[in-house]
Amino acid sequence: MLEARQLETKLASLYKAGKIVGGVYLGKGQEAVSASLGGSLKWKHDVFAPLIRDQGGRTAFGEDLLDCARTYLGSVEGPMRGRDGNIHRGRPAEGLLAMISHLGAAVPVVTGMLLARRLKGELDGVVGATCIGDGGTSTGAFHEGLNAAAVEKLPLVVVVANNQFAYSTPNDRQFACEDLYDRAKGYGVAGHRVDGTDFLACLRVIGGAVASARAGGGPQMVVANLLRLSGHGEHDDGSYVPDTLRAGHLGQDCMDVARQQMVDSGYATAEEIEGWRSELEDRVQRALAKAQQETKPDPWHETWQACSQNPALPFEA
Amino acid sequence: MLEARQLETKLASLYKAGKIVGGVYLGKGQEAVSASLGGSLKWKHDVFAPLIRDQGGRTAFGEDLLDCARTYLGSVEGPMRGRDGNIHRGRPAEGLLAMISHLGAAVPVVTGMLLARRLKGELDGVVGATCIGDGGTSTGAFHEGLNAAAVEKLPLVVVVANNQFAYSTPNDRQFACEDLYDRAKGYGVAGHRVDGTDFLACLRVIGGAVASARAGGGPQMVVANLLRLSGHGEHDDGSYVPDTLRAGHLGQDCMDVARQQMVDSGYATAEEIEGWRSELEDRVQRALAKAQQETKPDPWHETWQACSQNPALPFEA
Amino acid sequence: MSITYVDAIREAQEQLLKDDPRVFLYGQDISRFGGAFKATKGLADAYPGRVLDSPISEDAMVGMAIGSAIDGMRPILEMQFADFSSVGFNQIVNQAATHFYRTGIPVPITVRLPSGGTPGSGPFHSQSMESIYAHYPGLVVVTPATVSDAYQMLIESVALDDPVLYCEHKFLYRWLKAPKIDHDGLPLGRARITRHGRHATIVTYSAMVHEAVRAADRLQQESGWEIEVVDLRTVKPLDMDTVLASVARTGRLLTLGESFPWGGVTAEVVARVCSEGFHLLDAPPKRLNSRDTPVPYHPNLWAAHRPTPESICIAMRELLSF
Amino acid sequence: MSITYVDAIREAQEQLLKDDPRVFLYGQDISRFGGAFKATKGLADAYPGRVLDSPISEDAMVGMAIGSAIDGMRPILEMQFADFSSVGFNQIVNQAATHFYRTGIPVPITVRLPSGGTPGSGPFHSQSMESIYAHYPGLVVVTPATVSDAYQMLIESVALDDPVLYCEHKFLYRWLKAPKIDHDGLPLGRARITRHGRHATIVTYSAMVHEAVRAADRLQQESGWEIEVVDLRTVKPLDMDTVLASVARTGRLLTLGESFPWGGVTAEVVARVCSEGFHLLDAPPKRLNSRDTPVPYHPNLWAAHRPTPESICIAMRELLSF
Ligand SMILES: Cc1ncc(C[n+]2csc(CCOP(=O)(O)OP(=O)(O)O)c2C)c(N)n1
Ligand SMILES: Cc1ncc(C[n+]2csc(CCOP(=O)(O)OP(=O)(O)O)c2C)c(N)n1
Ligand SMILES: [Mg+2]
Ligand SMILES: [Mg+2]
Repeated sequence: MLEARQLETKLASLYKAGKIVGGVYLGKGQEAVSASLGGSLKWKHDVFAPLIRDQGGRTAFGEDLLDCARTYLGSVEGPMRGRDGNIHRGRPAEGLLAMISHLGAAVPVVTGMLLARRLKGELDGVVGATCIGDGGTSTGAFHEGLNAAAVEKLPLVVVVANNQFAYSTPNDRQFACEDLYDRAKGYGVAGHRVDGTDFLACLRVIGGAVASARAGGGPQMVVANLLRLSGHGEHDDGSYVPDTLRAGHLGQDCMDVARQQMVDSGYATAEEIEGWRSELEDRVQRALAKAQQETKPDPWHETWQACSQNPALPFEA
Repeated sequence: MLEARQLETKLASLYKAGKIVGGVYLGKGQEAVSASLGGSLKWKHDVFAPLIRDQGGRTAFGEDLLDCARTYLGSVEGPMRGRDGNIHRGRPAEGLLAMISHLGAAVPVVTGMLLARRLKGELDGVVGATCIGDGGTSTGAFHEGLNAAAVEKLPLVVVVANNQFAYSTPNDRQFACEDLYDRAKGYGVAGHRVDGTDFLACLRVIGGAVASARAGGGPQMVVANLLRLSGHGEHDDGSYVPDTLRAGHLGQDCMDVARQQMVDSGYATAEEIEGWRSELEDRVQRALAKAQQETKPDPWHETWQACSQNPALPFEA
Repeated sequence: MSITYVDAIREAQEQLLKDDPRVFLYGQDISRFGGAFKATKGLADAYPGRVLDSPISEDAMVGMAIGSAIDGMRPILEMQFADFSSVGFNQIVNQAATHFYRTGIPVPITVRLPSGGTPGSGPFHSQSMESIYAHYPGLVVVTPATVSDAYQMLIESVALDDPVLYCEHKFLYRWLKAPKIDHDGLPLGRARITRHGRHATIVTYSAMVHEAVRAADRLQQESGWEIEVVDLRTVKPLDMDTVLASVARTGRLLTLGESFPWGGVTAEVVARVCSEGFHLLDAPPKRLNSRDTPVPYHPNLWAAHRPTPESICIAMRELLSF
Repeated sequence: MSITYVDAIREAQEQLLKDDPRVFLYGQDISRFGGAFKATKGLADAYPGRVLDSPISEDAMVGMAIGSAIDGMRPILEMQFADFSSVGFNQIVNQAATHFYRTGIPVPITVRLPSGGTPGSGPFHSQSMESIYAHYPGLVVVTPATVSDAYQMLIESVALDDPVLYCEHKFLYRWLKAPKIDHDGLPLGRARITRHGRHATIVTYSAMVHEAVRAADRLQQESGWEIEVVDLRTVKPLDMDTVLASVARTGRLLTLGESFPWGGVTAEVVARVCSEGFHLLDAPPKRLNSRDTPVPYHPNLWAAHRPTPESICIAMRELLSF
């Protein structure tokens, strides 16, 4: 989560310097939620479908820093080889899905992967998780996917990061219920609520939801309340977020809260944390430097094939 | 409702005799629910989007018997002129929508009509209503539509006729919540529950929901529990419905209940009701006889134009 | 003993379930009920746990099939009607079609689309969507016209690593019968010369193959014309070798399809023949599609909406008189 | 003073709101925020209550627009990107497109689709969907290529009783400027000869009009070829009169588009020219589309995925050398 913040801070300045290929969407302020989820999942064992604000979860799940650096900097060595970018990167064979842009679309895909595990007899102790925003809950895909997971009683964990806005659209133009948490019962899934700025609470509630799913408790929905501490993307100043909201409880930075909580609990001293920070800054720097030097995609070396090789088919060139 | 039953009984036998163009889907057993809704709405004032089992509601709303007879018997005089059929008929200009087959799709359309009324300043005292099945609640269209209506606080009434099956699929393969009623809260809409076999209860609860919406109470969702007393369509024997269910409370015929309730309450005597029945049978018979004699659609007189006339456009012939 | 087109689809699924533990079926009412068209009858009992009823959620159905395929399964998804795949459109064209290109991980799903018109089915139970899906890179679109192809191409679709839209024609379900499954060994992606001729070529697919053959027989009887009928079998990829070779022999081309007239298979075939084999043509190519309206409900209108042996004969006589 | 393509779209909406009380705007982030591309900037303040933010529910958004249109309004729906209209596909092709035919009641909705590729946008923010929607009877699909057309065609789209897919090209948004809105009076449904020539015709639309003109200029400079460029303006209906007249003058045809290569506008135009004007062609017609993969993300790949002046020149030289 610290690594994610370091990385994203760096990405933001690279974006401002015009060094990034495409857009930059940050998870600033959402690291506690995202990392609590990613950190509860096991690489190559569980399934994780991150969304646009899940650098924290990616890192905690076990994604290589280089995958990120390479995608943002347009290296052909990245997992998407220049064909898709940035937040869309993934390693589906390792359980890290590569999102499409259409919100909600990952919910049934994770569900389907879990169904596959069940059919193969490999579901035991496995969890599939995905994040979605407050805005994403309005999609039919979210509804159909969560409902189908509930019918199949699969160990799906959906974390709704309610950052009060979908791009510029506030909650009151997005839904009319008092709390998105109220939806859980209507799907017959276990519901949880958490203060997304409180790191320890996130660890407990989100970690708990993952543990429940893993133990056979069926689908789980966690609603985390928080604010994003950046614009929608780095092109956006987020000026539609009222100052009062920023100044209030939800506006506190989960990183500060986490640091304090670690120190208070004696888990680490302020110096130790500062040490991690500079070590991570170094690693981030190295990964970015390496990626920056790598070859860019070249149309002459691109196969331009949308279908997998199949010699039996007389595909058009 | 009595008229609807008469009509549909007749349609079923015409279907068996091979006289009907296309399929026949009946609302047998669902008349109390449907008619309670249709009867609470005002023709040319409110909006009603019936689904496949809403003959009861159509009749109560004010649809002409002939519209029905003509569509089933393939008369070109029907409202759809042979271009679409049977349950898909409607008179949108009078507030009776013409359904497409895709389940859930009517929910946002009714919502949009109500939005139009608001924008025109004509919303006062208006209600828009639609029915949907237990199966239809699994569609993304239902979710997106109901959510949008809730955000706009429009006077939409959605009646979920939970007849325990979607075609052959039982509730437990359709959703995992204990009661679909639990969904209302998650949308921030008023929720209601009713025994769909109990005519007086339907009148009260569904009529009440319509009245609430009309009075400015915002969107309403009513879940009615019942069974359909026919197959999915007349081609289907419904043998997947367990006998125990048929023999139980939900298996009782709402028409019998209604008759008893009318008699008990002194609203009508058994003789009077029998009188209505035979009068209605007559009317149904006449409408069908008239429609049967009318001209059938003729491809040489069909315009074959999917777009409305627009001389400015060089449309392809 | 004979086997119908829909039986062939059922038997192919049975064979697949038997041979390949990765195969499972997902769709509305396909389990104990056996599906709206009985294409999965008995399979739930024979393969418990592998034939699953889905909620009415086409978008999630496709999404789940994709997820399971990413994880190594070979799902066969039944849409109750092709027309309802419009609800799962996003997952088909944006998730399934792009996944291999984006990630290198293929998505071997087969989506069965009960397609095409039958009298009295109306605008929402009659659609032919092959022209829509074929537009998208990354999708394979197959359109079997014979009982044996219905069987064999379903087997091969599931074997393919790429997403396949398997368009099965409802009109053929019970009407088309064969003494037995008897495959000529043509692989997926190859067209077939269904009827040999030398005066003109009709390029078509699915149910229209049979209407084309009827028209060709009539033209032969009435006027001695010998019409070649090419059954594309898969509309994407298109077997242009077979098409061009036929046009080279006959010099005249009609493309025939049941989907809407703007764009689609008939346009693509004409455009490619004209670009790649312009000099082979002795007359302007012709196209025949359904009419440019939704599919009408009443049988009188329906019969005039899609091409018929009569309208094909008229078009062919024009083509031949050129 | 000059006005950009996206400003023209904004001004047209302002004019429409001003002139017609039936008009309202609905879409994600279009109200106070002014839309992802600022195409509705300031309109919410100027027309309170008539510029509404929607939830992220494309299916419901289209459904609601349809309902409001049935009830007499003239909604303009903004999709944040054309690519997301895939989620509203069912309502567009099955509800909006069929309603007039089925009931006789027209559905005057205008759906704005920010279309086409820009570097770094990737597979889901770059799509051109005109070829998909044009397939469906009952839909009108317009593709403005100039600032004045962007304005004028939006005004006319809203005036039309039928559902219109208004495909606005994101690449043109800020790059394309004009001194002022200055319309030549061509109605919706008529193509324009953007550049006159006599050796060959390029039929195209939207952003590709500009690439075609660039290629034509280059061919003229380098080799003296005079290339005619036809801007279709609306891809459905297609103005075949103008296209055929041009081909009659030049004898050579290239069709050019940015959507995927299978089917679509380029196929439809070639197929119709060949069927209706075969004798006008002195050489086999050619087509140029994007490549048959999803739109790639990296600018290096993106630039080679869509047609460019270079690839157009290569195709044209082949065509001219025939
Ligand atoms: C189906 C769909 N429609 C529209 C968009 C465009 N879009 C991208 S992000 C976004 C806002 C998302 O808001 P939310 O779900 O709350 O997530 P947040 O950005 O707040 O984390 C929108 C509208 C999209 N990606 N998918
Ligand atoms: C989107 C969509 N998918 C599939 C169908 C096919 N279909 C028609 S009716 C039906 C069952 C509907 O069940 P339910 O909603 O419970 O209504 P009921 O028939 O029980 O009244 C199905 C699956 C459809 N009409 N629309
Ligand atoms: Mg949000
Ligand atoms: Mg039901």
